[in-house]
Amino acid sequence: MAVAIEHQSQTVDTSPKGIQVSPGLRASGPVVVLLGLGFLAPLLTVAAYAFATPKSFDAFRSFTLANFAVIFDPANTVWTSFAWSIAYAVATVVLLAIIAYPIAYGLHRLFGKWAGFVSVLFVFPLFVSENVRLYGWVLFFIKNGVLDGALKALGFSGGPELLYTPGAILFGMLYVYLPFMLFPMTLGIAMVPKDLIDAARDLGAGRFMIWREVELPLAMPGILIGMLLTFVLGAGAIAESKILGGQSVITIAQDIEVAFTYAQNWPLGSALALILVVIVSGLALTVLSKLDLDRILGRR
Amino acid sequence: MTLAVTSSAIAAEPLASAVPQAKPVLQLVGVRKVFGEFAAVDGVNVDFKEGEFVSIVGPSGSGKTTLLRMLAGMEGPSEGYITLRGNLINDVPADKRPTCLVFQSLALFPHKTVGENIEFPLKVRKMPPAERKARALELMRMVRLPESYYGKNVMRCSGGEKQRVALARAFAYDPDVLFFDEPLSALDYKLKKALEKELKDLHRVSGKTFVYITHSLEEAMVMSDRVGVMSRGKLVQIGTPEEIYTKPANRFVAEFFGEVNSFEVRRGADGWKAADGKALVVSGLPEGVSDAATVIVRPETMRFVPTGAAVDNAIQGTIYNEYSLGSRMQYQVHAGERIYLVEAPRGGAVSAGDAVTIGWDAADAIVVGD
Amino acid sequence: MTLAVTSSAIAAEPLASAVPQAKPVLQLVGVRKVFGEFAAVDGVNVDFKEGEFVSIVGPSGSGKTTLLRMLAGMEGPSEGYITLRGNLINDVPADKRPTCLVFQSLALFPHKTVGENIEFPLKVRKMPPAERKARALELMRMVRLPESYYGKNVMRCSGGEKQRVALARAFAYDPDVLFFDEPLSALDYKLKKALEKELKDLHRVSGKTFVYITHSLEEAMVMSDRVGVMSRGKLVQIGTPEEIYTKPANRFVAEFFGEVNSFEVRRGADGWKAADGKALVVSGLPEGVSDAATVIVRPETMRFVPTGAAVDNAIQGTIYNEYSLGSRMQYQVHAGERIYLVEAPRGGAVSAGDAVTIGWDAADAIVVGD
Amino acid sequence: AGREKELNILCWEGYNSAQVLDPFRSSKGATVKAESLTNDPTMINRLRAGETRIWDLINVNNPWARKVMAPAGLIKPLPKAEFEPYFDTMLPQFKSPYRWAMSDDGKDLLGMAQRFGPYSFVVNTDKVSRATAEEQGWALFADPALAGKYGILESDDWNVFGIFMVAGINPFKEHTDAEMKLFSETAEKVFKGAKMVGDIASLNQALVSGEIDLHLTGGTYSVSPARADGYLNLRAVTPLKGPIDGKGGISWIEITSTVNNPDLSPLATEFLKYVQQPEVAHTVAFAEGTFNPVSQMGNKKCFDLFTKDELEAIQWDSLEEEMARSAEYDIVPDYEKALDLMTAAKRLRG
Amino acid sequence: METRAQIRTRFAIRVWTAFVLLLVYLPILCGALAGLTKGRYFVFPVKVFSGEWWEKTLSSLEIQTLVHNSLLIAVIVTLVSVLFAFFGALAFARYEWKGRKLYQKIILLPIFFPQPVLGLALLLWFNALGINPSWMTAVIAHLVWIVPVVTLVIAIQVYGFDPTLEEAARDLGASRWFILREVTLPILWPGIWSGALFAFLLSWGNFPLSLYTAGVDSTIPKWLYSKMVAGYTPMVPALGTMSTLSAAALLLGGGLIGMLLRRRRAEA
Ligand SMILES: Nc1ncnc2c1ncn2[C@@H]1O[C@H](COP(=O)(O)OP(=O)(O)OP(=O)(O)O)[C@@H](O)[C@H]1O
Ligand SMILES: Nc1ncnc2c1ncn2[C@@H]1O[C@H](COP(=O)(O)OP(=O)(O)OP(=O)(O)O)[C@@H](O)[C@H]1O
Ligand SMILES: NCCCCNCCCN
Ligand SMILES: [Mg+2]
Ligand SMILES: [Mg+2]
Repeated sequence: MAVAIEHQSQTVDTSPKGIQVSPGLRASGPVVVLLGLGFLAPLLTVAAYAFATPKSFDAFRSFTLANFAVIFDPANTVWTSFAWSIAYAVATVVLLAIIAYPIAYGLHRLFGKWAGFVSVLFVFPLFVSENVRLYGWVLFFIKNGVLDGALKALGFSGGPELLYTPGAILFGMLYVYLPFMLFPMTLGIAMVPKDLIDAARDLGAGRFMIWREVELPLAMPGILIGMLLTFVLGAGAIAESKILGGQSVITIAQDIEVAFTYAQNWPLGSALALILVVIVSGLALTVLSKLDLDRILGRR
Repeated sequence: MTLAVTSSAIAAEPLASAVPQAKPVLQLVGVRKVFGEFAAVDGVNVDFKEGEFVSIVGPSGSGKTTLLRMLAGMEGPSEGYITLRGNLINDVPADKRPTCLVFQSLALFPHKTVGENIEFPLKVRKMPPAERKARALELMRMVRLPESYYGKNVMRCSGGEKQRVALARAFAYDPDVLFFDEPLSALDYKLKKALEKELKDLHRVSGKTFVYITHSLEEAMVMSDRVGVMSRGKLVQIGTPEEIYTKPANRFVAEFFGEVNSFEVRRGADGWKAADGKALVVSGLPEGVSDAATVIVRPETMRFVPTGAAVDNAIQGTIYNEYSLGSRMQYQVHAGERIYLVEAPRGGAVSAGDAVTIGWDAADAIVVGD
Repeated sequence: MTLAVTSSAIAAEPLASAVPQAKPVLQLVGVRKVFGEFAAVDGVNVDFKEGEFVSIVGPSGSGKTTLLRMLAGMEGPSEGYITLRGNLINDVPADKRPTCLVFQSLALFPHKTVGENIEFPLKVRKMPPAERKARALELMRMVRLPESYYGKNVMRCSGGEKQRVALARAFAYDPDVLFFDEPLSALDYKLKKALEKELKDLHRVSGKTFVYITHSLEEAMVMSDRVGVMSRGKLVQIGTPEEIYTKPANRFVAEFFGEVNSFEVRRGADGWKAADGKALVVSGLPEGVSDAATVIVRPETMRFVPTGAAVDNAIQGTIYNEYSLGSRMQYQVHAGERIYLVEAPRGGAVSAGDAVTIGWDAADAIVVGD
Repeated sequence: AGREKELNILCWEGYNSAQVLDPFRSSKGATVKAESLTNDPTMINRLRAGETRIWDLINVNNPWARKVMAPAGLIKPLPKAEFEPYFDTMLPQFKSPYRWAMSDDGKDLLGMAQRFGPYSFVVNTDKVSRATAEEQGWALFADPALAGKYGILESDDWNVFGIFMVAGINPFKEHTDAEMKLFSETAEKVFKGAKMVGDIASLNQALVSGEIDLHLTGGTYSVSPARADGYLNLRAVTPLKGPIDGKGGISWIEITSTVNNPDLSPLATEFLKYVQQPEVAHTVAFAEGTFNPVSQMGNKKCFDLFTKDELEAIQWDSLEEEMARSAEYDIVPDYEKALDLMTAAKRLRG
Repeated sequence: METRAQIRTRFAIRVWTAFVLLLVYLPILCGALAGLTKGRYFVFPVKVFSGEWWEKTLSSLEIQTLVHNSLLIAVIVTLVSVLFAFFGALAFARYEWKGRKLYQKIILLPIFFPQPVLGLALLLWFNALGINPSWMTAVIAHLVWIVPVVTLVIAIQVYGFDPTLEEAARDLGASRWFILREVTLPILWPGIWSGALFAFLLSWGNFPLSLYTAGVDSTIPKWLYSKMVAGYTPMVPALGTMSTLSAAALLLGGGLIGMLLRRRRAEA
C-alpha cells in the first residue's frame, strides 16, 4: 500500500515539484532585479570614486584613503554640514509628526465624506516643483512682498524679517516634506480598527492612553514610514537653504554638490556621499530596529 | 415579575413616567437605534437592577449586540434615554461609564501579548507592573489559560483561547456593570460549564450587575435572575427563567426556547377546541387572552401514554423518526396531517415505526395570545 | 467501528500500517503540526470515508482548527502524510484541493457585499452574473438571510449573520469535501436547529464528505456518522456517537461529554471494589482493562431509587443543590466525602435537603482504563 | 551616422530659446534640442560622464575650453579656415587669433566667441551711488556699515575671484600662505556680513524689494533683466582700479565649441555660422531671460538692430570702459585650496 | 458618543487642518499673483496686472515639449513602480521568507543615497554600457529611487492586511491572479493609490536625477531650475499656477466622473 501510494503520488502533478520559490522571494523579484541592475552599479562606481586619487577621474584605477583622510582631518569643518543636515532632518521629522498627526487623524475619523476632498486639496500644489513653491514663500516674506506689502498697506510698519535665516530653512523643509509625512500617516491611522479604540475606551482608557497603547502602535507602519521618508529627504535637503535660507546654513548636500561641480573633485564628493549614506542608514536602521514593525504588529 | 414592555418611544417627560421601586442601576426608556432606514433596536424599555444577572436572548440580528453597545457607550441611541443610577448617560462616553463590554468580536489588541491584553485596564489605572502581572496570572487561572500563555502573541491563540483572554481582560477592569456578548460561544462543553460557574460565583461574590447575551438557553436558564427575549429590535419579554419558560408572553417566546407542539385553538361553549374540532383540556383560563389563542405543549411535557393510562389530552400516532440528544431521545410522531415532537429519556421501550399514544396534562399546556 | 488510534508519529513505512477497508477520501498518517516548540497537532492517524459526516470535538486549544487548516491546505503538516483519494497532498495548495473550509474566523471579504461574498466562488468559475445572483439568493434563503441583505455591506452584519454568509459562501463553492469550523456557534437555538437540518439534508443529498468541528455535543451526536475527540493535539477516540457515548476510550472522553460520576476501582477476588472498599457491580469484564480502572456513571443513568426498589449499586445521600437545565433538573447529592450528580426530568418529587438513595444498574456503568 | 537632421546643444541660458532655434529648425528641417545649465562645471561633468556621444555643441565660459575641455579631449577643433574670418567682423578685442578661442599652443581654433560682459558686482545706485561704488570698489564688501545689506550670488568659482579682489589680491596667480590666510579671513568676513546667498532671480528680486542694496558677483548678465524691466537704478559696477595689474573688474566671454562626438552632427558647424548672422546675434543677445552684449556688435548691421532701451539694459554706455577695466576670467592656479577655504568660511554663517 | 472635550478636539483639528491648508496654498497664491503681474519682479500690492506671461507660457513650443517629456516619464514611472512596488510591498510586509530582513534593509539604500550623486553615477554607467541617455534612461533612474519609496508606502497597508482572506479565497478555488484582482488589490487599493500618487509626484517633480539622466530630453523641473538660476521670468510661477489648476481639474474631474459612474452603477 505504501508503495502504491508513493507510486500514485508521482502520477499526480498537483504536487509542485522542483525548485520551490517562496512567494516572498518571488514577489521581491522585480524590485531586487531593478535595484541589482540600477543601483548596485552606481553604488560601486561611487565607492570606487570615493577611494580614487583626490581631484582625479581615476575611479577603479587608483586606491587611496586620502579623501576620507581629508574629511576626517580635524581642521576640516565639513562635519558641521553633516551636523546641520542631520539636525534639520531630525527637527523636520519631529515637527512634521506633530503637525501632520492631527490632520491625518481628522482625515480618517472626523472629516467624514469631506475627507477625500480635503486630502486631495493637499495634493494639488504638489504638482508644482518644490523650487517654485519655495520661491512663492520668498514672494510672501520678502520686503514689499505679500506679507510686508499688505501690512504696510494696512498702515503697519511692515513684516518681520524671517527670510534668509536658519529658521526659514526649517520652515521650508516642513513645508516641502509635509506630504511625505501626512499621507503615510493617514494610511497608517486608517489601519487602526475602530473596534479596538472602542474596547480600549470601554476599559477605562482616556484619550492619551488609547493613543499611546492602541492607536500609535497600530498606526506605526504608516508613521514610521512617514518619518523615514521625511528624515531621508530632510538629510538630503538643499533647495530650502538655497532659496528660503539665503544659504545661511550650508547643508551636506550642498557640500557634495560643490565637490562635484565647482571643485570638480568627484572622489571627495563620492566619499562625502558614502559617509552620508552610512550616517543616514545607520541612524534610520537603528531606530527602525528598535521599533521593529514586525514586532510591533505582532507578526513575529 | 414580568414587565409589561411597551415598544413605542416615550416622547415627553420621559424620566418621570417610569419611577422604579427598587433603584435600578441602568434604565432604558424608549431606546431606539437606527442604521439608515433600519431600526436595529426599536423602542426598548427596561430596568436592570443593582446586582442582577440578566441574560438577553433572541434570534440572530434581533439587536442584542446593538443594545449592549449602547449600554456600554460605544454607540449613542437614535432616540430614547439611558440612565445610570438615575443620571442620563446618553452622551457619556464608554470610558466614563462604570461598565465594560466583552465584545462579540472580542476586540483583542493584536499587538499585545495575552498578558498585556489582560493587563490593559490595570495599566490604565496605573497599577505597578508586578502587581499587574500577578493579577493577570490569577485571571488567566480563572479562565483556565495556562501560565505559559502570559507572553504568547494573542493572535496565535485558538478561537476559544482568544475568547477567554477577552473575558479575563474585562474581569481585570472590574467595573460595576459587566456586559457579555456571547462570551462562551467558542468554548467546549466542559470549559463552558467551568466558566459559567466562575461567572456565577464572581457575580454572587461581587454583587455586580451582569448583562449577558447568549444563544445557549441552558446558560440563560441556569445563570440568570432574569431572561430578556429580543425579537426584531424589541424586547418582547423579560422575566425569571421559570416565567419565560412556563409563561411565555407569546408564541415567539415559547418557540424560541425549543421546538414545541402548538395548536391553534378557539374557546367554544364546551371549552377550548383545536382547529380540527377536537376538544382540548387546558388548565384554567389565562387572563388577557382572547377567545382565539395558541396552546403550546413542549416536547418534554408531551409523553408516551401507556395503554389505558389516564391523560388529559391524547393523540394516536406512529413513531416516524427518532434522534439522540445525548442523554435523551427525540421522537417525531406522525398523527393525522401533523408531526408531534416527544422527548423522552434514552432507553425507552419505543422505536421508529411503533404505533403509540401521546398526550399531555392540562397543567402542562401553555396558552399564549397569538 | 472504533478505530484504535495510536498517537505516536509513525516513522517508517507509514502508510502500510493503516490499510482501510473502504477507500477513504482523506487519510492522515502520523500528522503533526509544530508551532515553535509546541505541537498543536501531534501525530494524528485517521481516515475519512467518502460521503461521511465526521464531527470533531475537543477542548479549546486541542488542535481542531489546526487539523482542519492542514486538511484544507492552508498549512502544511510538519510531519506525516495527508492523502486525498490515495494521492499525497501534503504540498498541494488549497485551490488545488476539492475541499473548502468555513473558517472559525469567517474570513469574509470586508470590501464585498453579502451577495458578492457568496458569489465569490461562482465568479471564480465564471458563472454568468444573473445565474450567480440567482444562486446566491437561493443560498441566502437556505441560511435564512433575507433577500434584502444581498447588497448589504458584510461588515455591517451581526455576528450570526456573518456566520451564515460564510456558510453560504462555502456552499456556493460546492466542493467534494467540506470542512466546518464551529459554523453555527453564533446562532440562536432555532436557527441552529434549522441550519443543522439544512446541513444534514445537504449532506445526505449530495453525498459529500463533511468534517465538522463543534462544541455542541448535541450537534455532534445528532448530525454525525462518526465523532472524533481531540485532546492536546491527539485524536483520542473516533467512533459512532453511540460508541463514543457508551464506550468512551478513556476517562477524558467520558468526562468530555458532560459531568460524570466516576469511581477509581480495583478488581479484587470478590469483584470490583471502589477505592473506599465498597463492592461495585459492573457488567462484564471489559477487555484490555487492567485490574485498576475507573467506573463512570453518567448523571442521567444515575437515578433516584425509590425506597425498597432493587438496584445494582446504591448510595445514600442528601440533596445538596438543584439546577434547572431547561426541560430537566440536575441534582447534586452529597454522600460521604463526595458529591454525585443525578439528572432527572423536571417536576420530580425530590428537592434540596431531602435524604435520598441514588444508584445505577450494572449495565449502565462504563469502565475505562485510566 | 544619420545625424544630418539633428543637433544637440548644451549651453547657458539663451541659446535654448525658441527665438534663436526655431528659424534654424525650419530652415534645416532639423530636430534641435538644447539644454541650458547654470554652471560650467556641471556641463563639463556631463561630458566627462560620457555624454560626448550626445552633444554636438557646448557653450561655456572662456578658460574651460582651452584649459580643461581641450586637454581632456572633450571637444574638437573647428575648421580654422572657415571660422577665422568671422572674428574680423567682431568687436575689436576679439580680433583673430583670439586667445580664448585658441588652444594653448595657438594651433587649433577651439570655439567661437559671442556673448560677453563685465562681472564684478551690482549696486542699487539709489543707495550706493555709481561713483562711490566705482571709487570704493570691492572694499564696499568689507565696509562694516554695509554688513547685512548685501547679498552674494551663488556662483562659487566666481566668488573665489570676488573674495580675492575684496582682499586686494590678484586671483589669477599663485598665492603665498599669507595671501591665502588673508583670503580666508576676508571670506569669513564677507560671508558673515552677507544678508543672503542666492541665485540671480532671488538677488534681483531682493534688490528690487529693498532687502539688499548691492551684491557681490554679478554684472550685465545678471542685472540686465531688471534694468530691462525699468529698474535702471540697479547697475553692474566695475571698480576703477584693483589688484589685477591695476584692473578693477573681471569679465567673461562665452566660447561655443564642437563636442568631441564620434558621430558629430554636420549641423554643429552650420549652427555656429548661423549665430554669427547679425539678426541671429541680436536675438542671442536678447533671448528670453538675460540680456548681454555680443561680439558681433562690432558689425554695424548687427549693432543697428539694438534699440535704445536694449542698449540701456546692457549698459552699453559704459561697456567699453568697463571691459577695459576688467581682466578676463581665467583659471586660478590654487583654486581648489581657495574654494575649500571659502566653503569653510561659508559654513561659519550658520 | 461625543463629549464636550471631543467636540473641542474636533473643532481644534478642523481649525488646524484649515490653517495648514492655508499655508499650503499661500505660496501658490503668491506665485499666481507673480505670474499675473506685468513686470518680472514682484512688488505687492501689484500695480499692473498682465496676462503676458500666461500667454507666453501657453504658446511656448518648448514648454509643450517639456510637459510632454515630463508626463511621459512620470506616467511610465508611475505604472512600472506601482507594479514593482506592489509585489515588493508584499515581500516587505506580507510574506515570511528567508531573505526578508535583508531585503527590508537593502530596499532602503537607494533612498538614503543623495540623488544628484546617484544620477551622475547612473549616467556614467549608461555611457559605459553604450546607452544614450534619453527620457528612457531617466525612467530607469527615477525607478531606482522611486520604487523603494512606493514600496514603503504600499507596505503600510499590507501590514494591515489579513492573510486569512487570501487563504479563504484560495480555498474557494480562486487562482493567484483572481485573488489578486478580487481580494488583495481592492483591499490594498488605498495604499496603491497613495503609492501611485507618490510615484507620479516624485517623478514629475524630480530634478537631480533627470538633470543627469534625461540626456537631451529636458523636463519641466530642469527648465524651471535653470530659469530660476539664470533667466527668471514670471513664466516660472505662471507654469506653477497652471500645474496646480490642471491637477485640480484632472483630479476633481476624475473624482467626479468616478462618483457619477459609481452612482449609476449603484442605481443599475
Ligand atoms: N500560529 C500559531 N502559533 C503558535 N501557536 C498556535 C498557532 N496557531 C495555533 N496555535 C496553538 O495551537 C493550539 C491549537 O490551536 P487550534 O486553533 O487548532 O485549537 P482549537 O482546537 O481549534 O481550539 P478552539 O476550540 O479554541 O478554537 C492552541 O494551543 C494554540 O494556542
Ligand atoms: N453598522 C450597521 N449598519 C447597518 N446595519 C447594522 C449595523 N450594525 C448592525 N446592523 C444590523 O442591525 C441588526 C441588529 O444587529 P445586532 O448586531 O445587534 O444583532 P444581534 O442580535 O447581536 O445578532 P447576532 O446574534 O447575530 O450577533 C442586524 O440586522 C444587523 O444587520
Ligand atoms: N552663475 C553665473 C556666474 C558666471 C557668470 N557667467 C555668466 C555667463 C553666461 N555665460
Ligand atoms: Mg450580536
Ligand atoms: Mg479553533
